[in-house]
Amino acid sequence: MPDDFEPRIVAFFCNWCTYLAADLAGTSRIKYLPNAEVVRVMCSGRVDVQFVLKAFAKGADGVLIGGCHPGDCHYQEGNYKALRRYRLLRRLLRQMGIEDERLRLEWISAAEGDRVRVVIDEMVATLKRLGPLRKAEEERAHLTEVA
Amino acid sequence: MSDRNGAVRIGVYTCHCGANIAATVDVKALAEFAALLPNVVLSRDYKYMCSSPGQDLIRQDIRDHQLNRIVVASCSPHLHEHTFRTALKVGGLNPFYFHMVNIREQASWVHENKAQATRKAKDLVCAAVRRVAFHQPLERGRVAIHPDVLVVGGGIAGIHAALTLANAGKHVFLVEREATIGGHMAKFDKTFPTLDCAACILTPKMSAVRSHPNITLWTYSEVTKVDGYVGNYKVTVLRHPRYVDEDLCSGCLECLEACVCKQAKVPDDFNLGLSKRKPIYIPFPQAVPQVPVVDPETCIQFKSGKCKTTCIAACGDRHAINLRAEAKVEQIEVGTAILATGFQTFDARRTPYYGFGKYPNVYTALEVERLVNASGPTAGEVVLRDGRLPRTVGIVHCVGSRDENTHRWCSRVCCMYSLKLAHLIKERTGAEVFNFYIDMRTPGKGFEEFYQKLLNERVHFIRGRVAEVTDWVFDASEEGKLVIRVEDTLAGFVRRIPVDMVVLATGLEPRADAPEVRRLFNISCASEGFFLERHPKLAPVNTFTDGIFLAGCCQAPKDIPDTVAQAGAAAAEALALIDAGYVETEPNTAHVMEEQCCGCKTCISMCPYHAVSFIEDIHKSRVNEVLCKGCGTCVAACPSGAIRQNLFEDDEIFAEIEGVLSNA
Amino acid sequence: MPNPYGYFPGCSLKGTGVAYEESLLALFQLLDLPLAELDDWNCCGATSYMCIDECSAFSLAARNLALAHKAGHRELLAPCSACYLVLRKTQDYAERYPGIAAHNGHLAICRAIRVRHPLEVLYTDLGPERIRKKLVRHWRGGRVACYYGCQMVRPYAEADRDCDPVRMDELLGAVGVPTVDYSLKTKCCGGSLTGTTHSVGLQLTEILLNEAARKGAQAIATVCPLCQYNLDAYQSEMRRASGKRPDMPILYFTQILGWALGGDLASLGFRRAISGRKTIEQWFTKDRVEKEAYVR
Amino acid sequence: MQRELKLQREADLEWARQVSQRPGCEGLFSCLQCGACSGTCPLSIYMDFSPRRIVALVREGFRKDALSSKTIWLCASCYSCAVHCPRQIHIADVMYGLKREAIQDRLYPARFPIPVLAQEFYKMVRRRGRNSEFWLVLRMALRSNPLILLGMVRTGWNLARTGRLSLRRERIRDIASLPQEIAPREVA
Repeated sequence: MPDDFEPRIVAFFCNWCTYLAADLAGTSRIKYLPNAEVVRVMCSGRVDVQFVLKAFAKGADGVLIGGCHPGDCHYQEGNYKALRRYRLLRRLLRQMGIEDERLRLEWISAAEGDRVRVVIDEMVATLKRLGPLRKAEEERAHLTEVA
Repeated sequence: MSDRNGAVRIGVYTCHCGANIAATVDVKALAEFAALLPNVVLSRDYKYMCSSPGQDLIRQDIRDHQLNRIVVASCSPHLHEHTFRTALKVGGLNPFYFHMVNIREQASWVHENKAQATRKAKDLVCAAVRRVAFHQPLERGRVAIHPDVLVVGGGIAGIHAALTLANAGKHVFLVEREATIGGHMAKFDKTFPTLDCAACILTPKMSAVRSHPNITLWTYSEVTKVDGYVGNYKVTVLRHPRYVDEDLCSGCLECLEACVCKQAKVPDDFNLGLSKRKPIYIPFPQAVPQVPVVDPETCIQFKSGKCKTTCIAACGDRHAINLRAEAKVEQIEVGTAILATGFQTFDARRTPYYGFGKYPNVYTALEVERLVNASGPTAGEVVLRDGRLPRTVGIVHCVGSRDENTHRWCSRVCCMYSLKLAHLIKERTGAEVFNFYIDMRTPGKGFEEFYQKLLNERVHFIRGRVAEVTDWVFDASEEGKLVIRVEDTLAGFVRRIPVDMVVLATGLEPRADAPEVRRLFNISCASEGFFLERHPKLAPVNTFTDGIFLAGCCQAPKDIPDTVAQAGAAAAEALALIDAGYVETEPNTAHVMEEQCCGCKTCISMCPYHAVSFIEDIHKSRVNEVLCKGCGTCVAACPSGAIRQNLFEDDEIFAEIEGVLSNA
Repeated sequence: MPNPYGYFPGCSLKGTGVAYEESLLALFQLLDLPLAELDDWNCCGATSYMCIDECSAFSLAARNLALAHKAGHRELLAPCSACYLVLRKTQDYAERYPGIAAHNGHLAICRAIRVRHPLEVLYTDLGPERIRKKLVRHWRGGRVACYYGCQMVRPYAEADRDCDPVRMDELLGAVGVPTVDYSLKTKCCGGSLTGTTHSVGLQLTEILLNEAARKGAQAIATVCPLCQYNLDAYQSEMRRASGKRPDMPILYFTQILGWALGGDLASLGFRRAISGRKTIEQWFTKDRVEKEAYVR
Repeated sequence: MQRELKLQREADLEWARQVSQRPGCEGLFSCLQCGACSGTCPLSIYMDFSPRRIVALVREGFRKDALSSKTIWLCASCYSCAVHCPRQIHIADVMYGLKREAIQDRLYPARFPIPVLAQEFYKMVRRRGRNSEFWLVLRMALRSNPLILLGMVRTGWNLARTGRLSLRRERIRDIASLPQEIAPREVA
């Protein structure tokens, strides 16, 4: 694949842990790759299956979901719901021929600024290895209608 | 969308944040890019959007250009979303016609390549512009604030916060885990730098707590459950039995005399095991409440059931002692809570090369605080465990501080308390005292002067991190001593200094139970484990959970003056909420589109707050928006897409996704 | 028969440290822990090599690990503390600095091998209790100071706690050997300095000997050929320098254990000692086997 | 009177940066100058610069002073410093790096046996795959200061009579598989 391939990642970060971790990364001036762009949701439990499919349909090479650590959810158990949904999603995506690594769920607490760097940089590396989600148009179209 | 609320006219504002953003993101290019996006009628860049001129700009443009949507690309919404929403409101626009783009924490500060950072910023702005077009006008709800306050922790922080609130006429529940309030400060003899007696300034406050009509004091108790939300917390407190009734006991302490155990045999926790107590005891003479505790672990009656229970006899017709007492569970309702759960000191066993636990004459600073304390195990005499008077003493700074192998942070108080102990030890024993420090840190009113005072008292200050404390001798001059090996980094050679007593200035660390407390109150911890404040500078006593405030060392190590100041601040924050009478809630709640609801009940199980209920007669779900906290889990779960969440509508988020992928 | 540990003697155990090899082999035989010496092993790369060319020092170590891998060993025994450290450091660096691994094919595979020190093997794979059960000879000697030296317990090691190791004390304790509390147990013996800057090396070892004696030890037990050599070889010289100095046997912990478990005296290399030969005579050569000893 | 005055032009900050990139030396610039390394080092008391001062010299870029010091050669790499350093700097590795450079630039003290030993050891192991203690010491002595042999006679005899002095010149079979001679260099 071309070396200049820059993966695009849509990151759904929960407002209370992972989004704050990203803020902390900022205030600590931690440098990471610019390939991930954050959509803020109140809780990882809000991340709808459609959001993920939409992201892939619209050209994302990877989707990252960030929530609070198990037991730490600001809404008690939203992150568990997210986990359940994530497992189901993976199976679904596999059937669509989308590799597991393209969807990632991470628990990142408000204190773990550097974890944001690690996760995003890792994911970019993985996606560079996998290459662009070069789904034929009809595949994307298929995704779109599912979404 | 436009048919719903007139033509969409968006104003986009790009903030330079001085150089914070402008240095890494090409703000001009960004503003020009934004100007060309659909529905954008105006795009500006400005040095400081959060400044009042910046906010005026928005208000003015709303009027001049009939803007009905605002996007500000600046810092994190956690910092200024509220600021800008207010600006919209003042400008006559519904505050929720607003979206904020975080191009500082998520672009300029975390990327180095200007082109890439700018590209990313463009995507984010594009996303916001698409999103904001779908925004609906929303109204904030209001919830009343219950005027009572919960204060957790009865150290100086909790005590001060409780008294401040109580004096302001609010009712306070003060919950303390130990049998007495007072916390660590009660263990100290003198306080730096003024050397005024800790007891003299603390004990009056302690008894004031006890006698204050507005304070319910529950010692030997812990919070086990917290439900509800700001203004309306339901708290469960477990009160362990102390086997002596606080209301009936007069504090005569005759039961202690009467106890069949004539000798005190149990290591006394309050004195860190430096003295012994009986199975029935009072932590220390000035304890509040002045009520003994029975320790079931060591009380004969509990172990064998065959005790003469002379204590009960001694108590006579007061009948205060009840060895069959059981734990009580209290349910209270409060509007706000202040966490003042404090700290614990570093366990010196984790630095074995200093010999704590191996050599009896190696002490922790807290142990020495008890030794120098007039009401301590030695009545203020600084003597070694074998009764000898130390002739040379070495104080080792930074034990468990500033060390990647233990704790990275500076514990802030060790330098000063080491100076204090050095002074007191020299005063009491006339010993030669050596301080071994990496850097002397004396920032505080009168601190530096105190340091000077000690220099003039000819206390030794040796700059170097002690490598080891051992008992091996180099020659006869070191026989029977502990030897401190250190590089005197200023004199420039390695020294061996034989001493009789080693004092380890152990640092402050988060309490072992901090994680449980954190979960209980639904707040976060910073990386080192202390409770996380909402903002290090602008909201140092607030947490990310409304109505929960922090005071004292549970937030970070600090000395007594700072702790008291912070406790006052926390009390003031609580008062502000209480006196406002209500708090405005975010309108990001969920609601069911009844016509689309198929009544599958999926959502019911999703909600941890039982906010979603099933209306049998219409066979549809309904969300109680007062109970709903707005996580959106039910929305994501609804198979028929019948539930929607304000501010996080599907179409809003879809638009945002398309935006970030628009490949600007 | 359990499958054998790979055995990497290192240069010293073939020379000045031969008693270590003898006693180690004897001891492991007594415990039915088979050892298989690596075929055509090479120098571990040790300290001195590291000074010239770090990269090929790592390659040297890696070659040995590769040999062990080829021979099908999962674990490699390195009795010499220096070898033990270098082998483990090599693995550690290969892990943390891909740059290093990139320079050398061996390094990629060598992480699979677990490099172990005999002390740690005896302590974790058998443990004091099981060794106590195999006890044959009652200890009739004096008190012993356990000297761990530096490199066995330092950053890359898993052999014991880095500041206050205890495993040798516990193993010797298990066979009834009284040990003394020895604060210098991990102070460096000076390594090769006795050969290069002699006076410095001598002073270091002298301190170690004096403190052991002051704590009432009549012998020192070691885990490393270089430590043993430094402490053993120069006592007479020290005696000459400053009249009085203990003539103290410096033993390998494997010799003591081997003796206690009934090993054949000739096979334990006692005659290789330079200092304290009289004491060794008294302690070890009287061969009164007491089978019933301690067996419970 | 010797003037002691350091001019900033003598400082090679780029070199300091390079050193801090070597494996184990990452923390170099985070050093607190607390002296834990020197305090715990059994040899610091013989060194011309304590390990702490070596770190100070390195990060301020005083290359020549650091490389020509006796300190780096006295380091017996016991790693006590690495264990005690509150910044987890592997000072022993810093020393190794400096030793290598000192040898490249011939900057070590003349006829100082330790670097000589290192070089002889290196040669021997490269050629034969193993080191033979007797021959190593012999070569080291001849190349640095033959007189020290006299002091060793007695020890030698002691070793010989206890069968611990082998005159065999060890050699492995598969010499080819050894790392070939490489110009001393770092691994980035």
